[in-house]
Amino acid sequence: MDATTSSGRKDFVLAVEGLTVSFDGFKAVNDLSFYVDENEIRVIIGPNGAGKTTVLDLICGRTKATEGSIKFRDHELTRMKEHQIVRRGVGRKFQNPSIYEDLTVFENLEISFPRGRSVWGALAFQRDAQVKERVQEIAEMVFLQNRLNERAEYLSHGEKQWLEIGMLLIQDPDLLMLDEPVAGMSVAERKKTAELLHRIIQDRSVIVIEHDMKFVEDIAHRVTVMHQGKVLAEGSMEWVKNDPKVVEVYLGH
Amino acid sequence: MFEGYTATELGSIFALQGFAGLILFSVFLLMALGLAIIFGQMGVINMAHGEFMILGAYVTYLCSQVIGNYAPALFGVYFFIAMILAFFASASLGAVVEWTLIRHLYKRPLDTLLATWGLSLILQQVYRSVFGAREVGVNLPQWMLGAYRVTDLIEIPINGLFVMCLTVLITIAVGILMFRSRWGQQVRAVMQNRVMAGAVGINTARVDQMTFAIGCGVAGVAGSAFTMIGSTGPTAGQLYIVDTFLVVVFGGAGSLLGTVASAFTIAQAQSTMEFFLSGSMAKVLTLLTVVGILMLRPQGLFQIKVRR
Amino acid sequence: MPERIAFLHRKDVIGILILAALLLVVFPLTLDSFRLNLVGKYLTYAFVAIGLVLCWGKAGILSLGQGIFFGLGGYCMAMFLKLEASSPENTAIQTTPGIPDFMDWNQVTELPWFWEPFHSLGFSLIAVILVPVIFASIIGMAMFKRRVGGVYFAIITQAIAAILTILIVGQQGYIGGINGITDLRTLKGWDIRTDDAKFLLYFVCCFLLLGSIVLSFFVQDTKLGRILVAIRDKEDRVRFSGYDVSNYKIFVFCFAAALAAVGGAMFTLQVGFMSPSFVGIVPSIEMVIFCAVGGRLSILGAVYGALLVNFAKTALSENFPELWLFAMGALFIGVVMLFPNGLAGLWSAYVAPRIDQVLGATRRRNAITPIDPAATPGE
Amino acid sequence: MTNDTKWTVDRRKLLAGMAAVPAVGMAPGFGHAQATSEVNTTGLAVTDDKVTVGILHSVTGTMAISETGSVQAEKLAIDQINKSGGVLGRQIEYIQEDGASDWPTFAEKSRKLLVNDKVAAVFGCWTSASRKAVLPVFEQYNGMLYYPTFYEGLEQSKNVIYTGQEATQQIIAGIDWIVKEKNPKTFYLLGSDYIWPRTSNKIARKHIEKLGLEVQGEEYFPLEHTQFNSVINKLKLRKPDVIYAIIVGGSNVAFYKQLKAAGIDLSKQTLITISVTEDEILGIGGENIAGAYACMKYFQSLDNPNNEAFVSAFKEMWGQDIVIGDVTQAAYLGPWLWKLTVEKAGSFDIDKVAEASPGIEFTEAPEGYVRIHENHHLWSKTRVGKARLDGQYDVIYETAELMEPDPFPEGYQ
Repeated sequence: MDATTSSGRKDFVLAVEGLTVSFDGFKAVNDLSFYVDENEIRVIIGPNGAGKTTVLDLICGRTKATEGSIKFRDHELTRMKEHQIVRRGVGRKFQNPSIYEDLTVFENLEISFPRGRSVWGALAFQRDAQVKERVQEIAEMVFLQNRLNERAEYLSHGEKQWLEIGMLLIQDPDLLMLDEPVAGMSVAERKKTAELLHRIIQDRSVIVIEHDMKFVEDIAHRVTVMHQGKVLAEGSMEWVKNDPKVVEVYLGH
Repeated sequence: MFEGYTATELGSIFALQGFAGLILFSVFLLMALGLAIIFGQMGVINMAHGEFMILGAYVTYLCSQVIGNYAPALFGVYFFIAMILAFFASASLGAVVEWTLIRHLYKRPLDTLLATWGLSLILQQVYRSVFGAREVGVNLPQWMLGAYRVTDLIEIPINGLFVMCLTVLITIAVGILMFRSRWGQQVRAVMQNRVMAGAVGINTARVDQMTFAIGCGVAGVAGSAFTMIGSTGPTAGQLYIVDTFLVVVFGGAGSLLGTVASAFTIAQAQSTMEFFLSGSMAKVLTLLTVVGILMLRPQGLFQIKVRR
Repeated sequence: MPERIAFLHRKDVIGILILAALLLVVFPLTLDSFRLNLVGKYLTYAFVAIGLVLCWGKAGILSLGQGIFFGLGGYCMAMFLKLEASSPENTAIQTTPGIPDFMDWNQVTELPWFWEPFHSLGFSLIAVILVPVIFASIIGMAMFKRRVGGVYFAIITQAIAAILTILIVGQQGYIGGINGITDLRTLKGWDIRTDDAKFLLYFVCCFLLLGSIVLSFFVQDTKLGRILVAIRDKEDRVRFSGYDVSNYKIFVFCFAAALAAVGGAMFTLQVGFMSPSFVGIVPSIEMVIFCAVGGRLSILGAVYGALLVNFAKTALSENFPELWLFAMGALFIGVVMLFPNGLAGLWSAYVAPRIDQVLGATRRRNAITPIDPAATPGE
Repeated sequence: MTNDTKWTVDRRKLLAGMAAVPAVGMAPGFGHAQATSEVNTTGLAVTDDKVTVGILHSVTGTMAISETGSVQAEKLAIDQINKSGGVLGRQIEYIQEDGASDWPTFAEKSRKLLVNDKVAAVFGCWTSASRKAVLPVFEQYNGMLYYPTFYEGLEQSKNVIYTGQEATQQIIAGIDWIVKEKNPKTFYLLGSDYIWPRTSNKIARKHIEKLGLEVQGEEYFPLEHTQFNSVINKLKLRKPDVIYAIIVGGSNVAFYKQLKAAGIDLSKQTLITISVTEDEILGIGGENIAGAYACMKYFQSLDNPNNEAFVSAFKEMWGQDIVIGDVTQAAYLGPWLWKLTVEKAGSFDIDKVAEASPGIEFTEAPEGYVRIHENHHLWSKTRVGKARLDGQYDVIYETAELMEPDPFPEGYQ
């Protein structure tokens, strides 16, 4: 650890500093820094192509950073592999529901249960009472308790989103990252999802990417506005809404 | 191994060896171009690629027979006619195959591998039933035989020159077709986003069919050209399949420039190693190197780094 | 019968019992020793096909190089048998007695070092499994850690098969070259060429196969089996659930390699030789088609696939040699285009519902949820 | 063919019960034939008027190219023998199996022929690998194989008659001739990478070195290799007096085409091969190989009455355009040698045939007189041909004496 990185404050859950990634010269994320506190709900907004999803990709290790550091509870994530990052306590939901369509809802949740993650562990894994209880508990939370034995491909779009959220919850991550969790949902589903999110964002830090401003206003502690790979503004919803730069970016498009 | 030779001799040998590498490069590139279109652009693993080449070779054989017997005056230039016919024969077969098989399998690339392997078996047996199990000899016009004498030592094979020129021409043609023409634009549009391309009014089914057919047609021309340097028999196509796929994959699928670069690298490596080692070991070492590099750099030589 | 016996479902148990009855009772009673030996040979391909079900069907990794492992397993077995057949008494006419004949022809005068351990049967049997598994894990490490997958993996395994063939063919002084290792005679003094021996070896092969099937069912039923399916579905999701995906791929690739190797060793024992023609591209792809015909998702289907394709191959090439390639080609295309789930898919779509209809309503209720582990948690 | 086979099998079963009946009741035409029970004591597929043999070659796969000619020759010989009255008064029926260019298939089919069909002899195999695969089967079930290809030697079996030449017969005479004729100092050896070219080149190298001459290089290429430009450059650099090439299959075509294209003129550069028969020239093209020397025991252009009759019969049966190479002729010898042996032994029994084989002479062989040696190979003459533009060879030399087959040559290993 060199001097510059040790300057990060220890009480942040996540400290992103000087993060840059370039694809063949195009800097999708450019010298980005932000910090997420314990139990904070952070929403990232910004126009299309601002680099929001790329930031999540970088944090969870899906994309490798060209420069900069990402520290999670003082552990450098940029050099870790995806599964190691997950095991540290970072969970990620993708924009499109990413679930195992050929498996049942029960199996989907069971695979996400954080035990027996090594090859031999998976061979020796037993579906014991603890697993079944926990799956049942999570399934109730994501409104799928009656559909445990169905193949996941038969779920509706909204149900798939819930299932994926459930798969994250069963991992009990310290930092939860959600990429547009209510996109493509019906009004009723959206309402239920908002409820669900309110419940699950208790006692953990969350980063959400969302376009639905009403939803954002509803949940955000702080909002980061991104534009062209950089932070444009950061602060409370009220604050950023009145920032002339933000208005310019959103209305100018 | 160079002791006892004069500087001119050595110079000539290096020139010749460089030229041998270039010929091998042309051969590899010509084999791979059709596949670069089909596999690189469409993602179809065409295991029958070699059989499409051999179809071109058989068309050339038929041409040489027919023209040799009925229009001997034209024999000097029959090869050009043959290549054009080979293109259309392979392209038509390609179009039929696309329509009957491939178009149902665009979402299952690994299954195209199995289906086209089946196709290659059927084609082999068709060739065997029609042309016999033996190899056929393709007669070449006199001007294509022999070598062009530069110095006492340096003699450049005319058929090698021919293959090189042909390769350059076809590569440029394919390049223009893919990157400058409206059609190429459509192909790339369809490959990147089929639904969207359809929505903006591109006839995706037709583009697919044309792309596959042209890829096969180029294979046919390659097969026709290879009658000059290789054998023409029912199973000769299988010889090319491993090399061809490695060239395309090594170059980075989807990149025409990559295919060119990879054909060049592999050809030079193989040709140099063949000169210093025995043929078998050179081949093994070349393949091992390519596989080794692919393991380290799975995306191949040229691949645009993209957001996933 | 209870719904589940350990990790096996009732219908799997019935399936295995039917197969066992077919292999252990019906075939030996109805076929002459020549045909039975042929079936034994086909069954060695079934090992490969089962491995491919897990590797390709479940985990989505198509290997076009299973011949490599079949061959390596077979070669390990053949090296032991060859050493036994090359006793100084048997090879007295050679310039150097006591070494395999092909070495003598190639002026090798001393047994190469890597042959020495194959004097021991124990070592050879371990090597049959271990050599291919180590080889597979090296390939797997190199490729899966670098996230080479799908088409690229298929093409690279194919290239490796090609390289290995050229190498074996080129090293005739050490491993017999293109002729392979031939004229294998005895196993610990027991003549494997007699009809009695072949009869016994057939049963050994059957039991090993049935054992492999049960083992594969076990793997399929563990969480590992479900993770493999999950990897095929959404590899990224598995990674973001905290799994090191590459390790799972390496495991299943090695498992398939080990099964293929057992097949290869049994092939050597039953056929009496091993040659590089099993290592190459063509046999490797044929092995994939055995699996595809049976149904790439069905372990039992793969066995029937291997049997059926080979029966057809023998029958057609005996009667209509010219038609054989047409039939084989049509089979490839037909399976892919018309019934991608192979025989097993046809069975569960058409035959099984009929049977249930006949057997009545009670059975039908069970049949609606055929694979449903959560419904019957393993009490 | 299928129907024939089926019919034969059924008929055989039918007749099996009658085998014990003395030959009195037999058709008058076969009255002189010996009783089946006498000529067939081991239960082979021999009836009072039929004897079944097997033909085992690849009709599919890569080797079909080469093996087609052998199948045709064997069928011609069987046809001729049948027309001339058969073997011990019995007509020959054949069961043809496809080895599919796959060695285990060869083993499987040979077992079928011997165990299920109980054939009295098998004519077949082409590559060494296929022969090695079937050899244990023939020894185990005591069958008789007539193997037509020139090959590397190092083998001898009671159950095989090798009708082609083994390596020393082919090589030594050829090198002696070229040394006398062209007085070369240096040789360059090339070959496809497998046992026959390697063993043959080893013998050639030993012989060349024995004569006090130099071998400049020895190189092998994978089977089906198609790119020879680098080695051709090496040849240009080294300028060997003689190129000794044992390249096989499709590689041949590529090699000679590229050699010609590189400006190596075979009318000036001496090249001698033991692997290119008239069959291969069909694919190579006469203009690409004209001037090269080939060293083997038979060429289609051989000028003798036996050969004239053979060539015209062959063409009549299989088409006027067909060419006949060394192996095809050797395959033709198989059924005739077997017939002669059976008639000398007075029995179809394998043991008796094997025992009676040494000394069997076939005077009407297209290649001239041949005789079976103690070691089951043939005494035969070796000839050198010079390739012509039209794809035939001019025979320019033949050994005065028959060459003795020596499958385990002392001092050449």
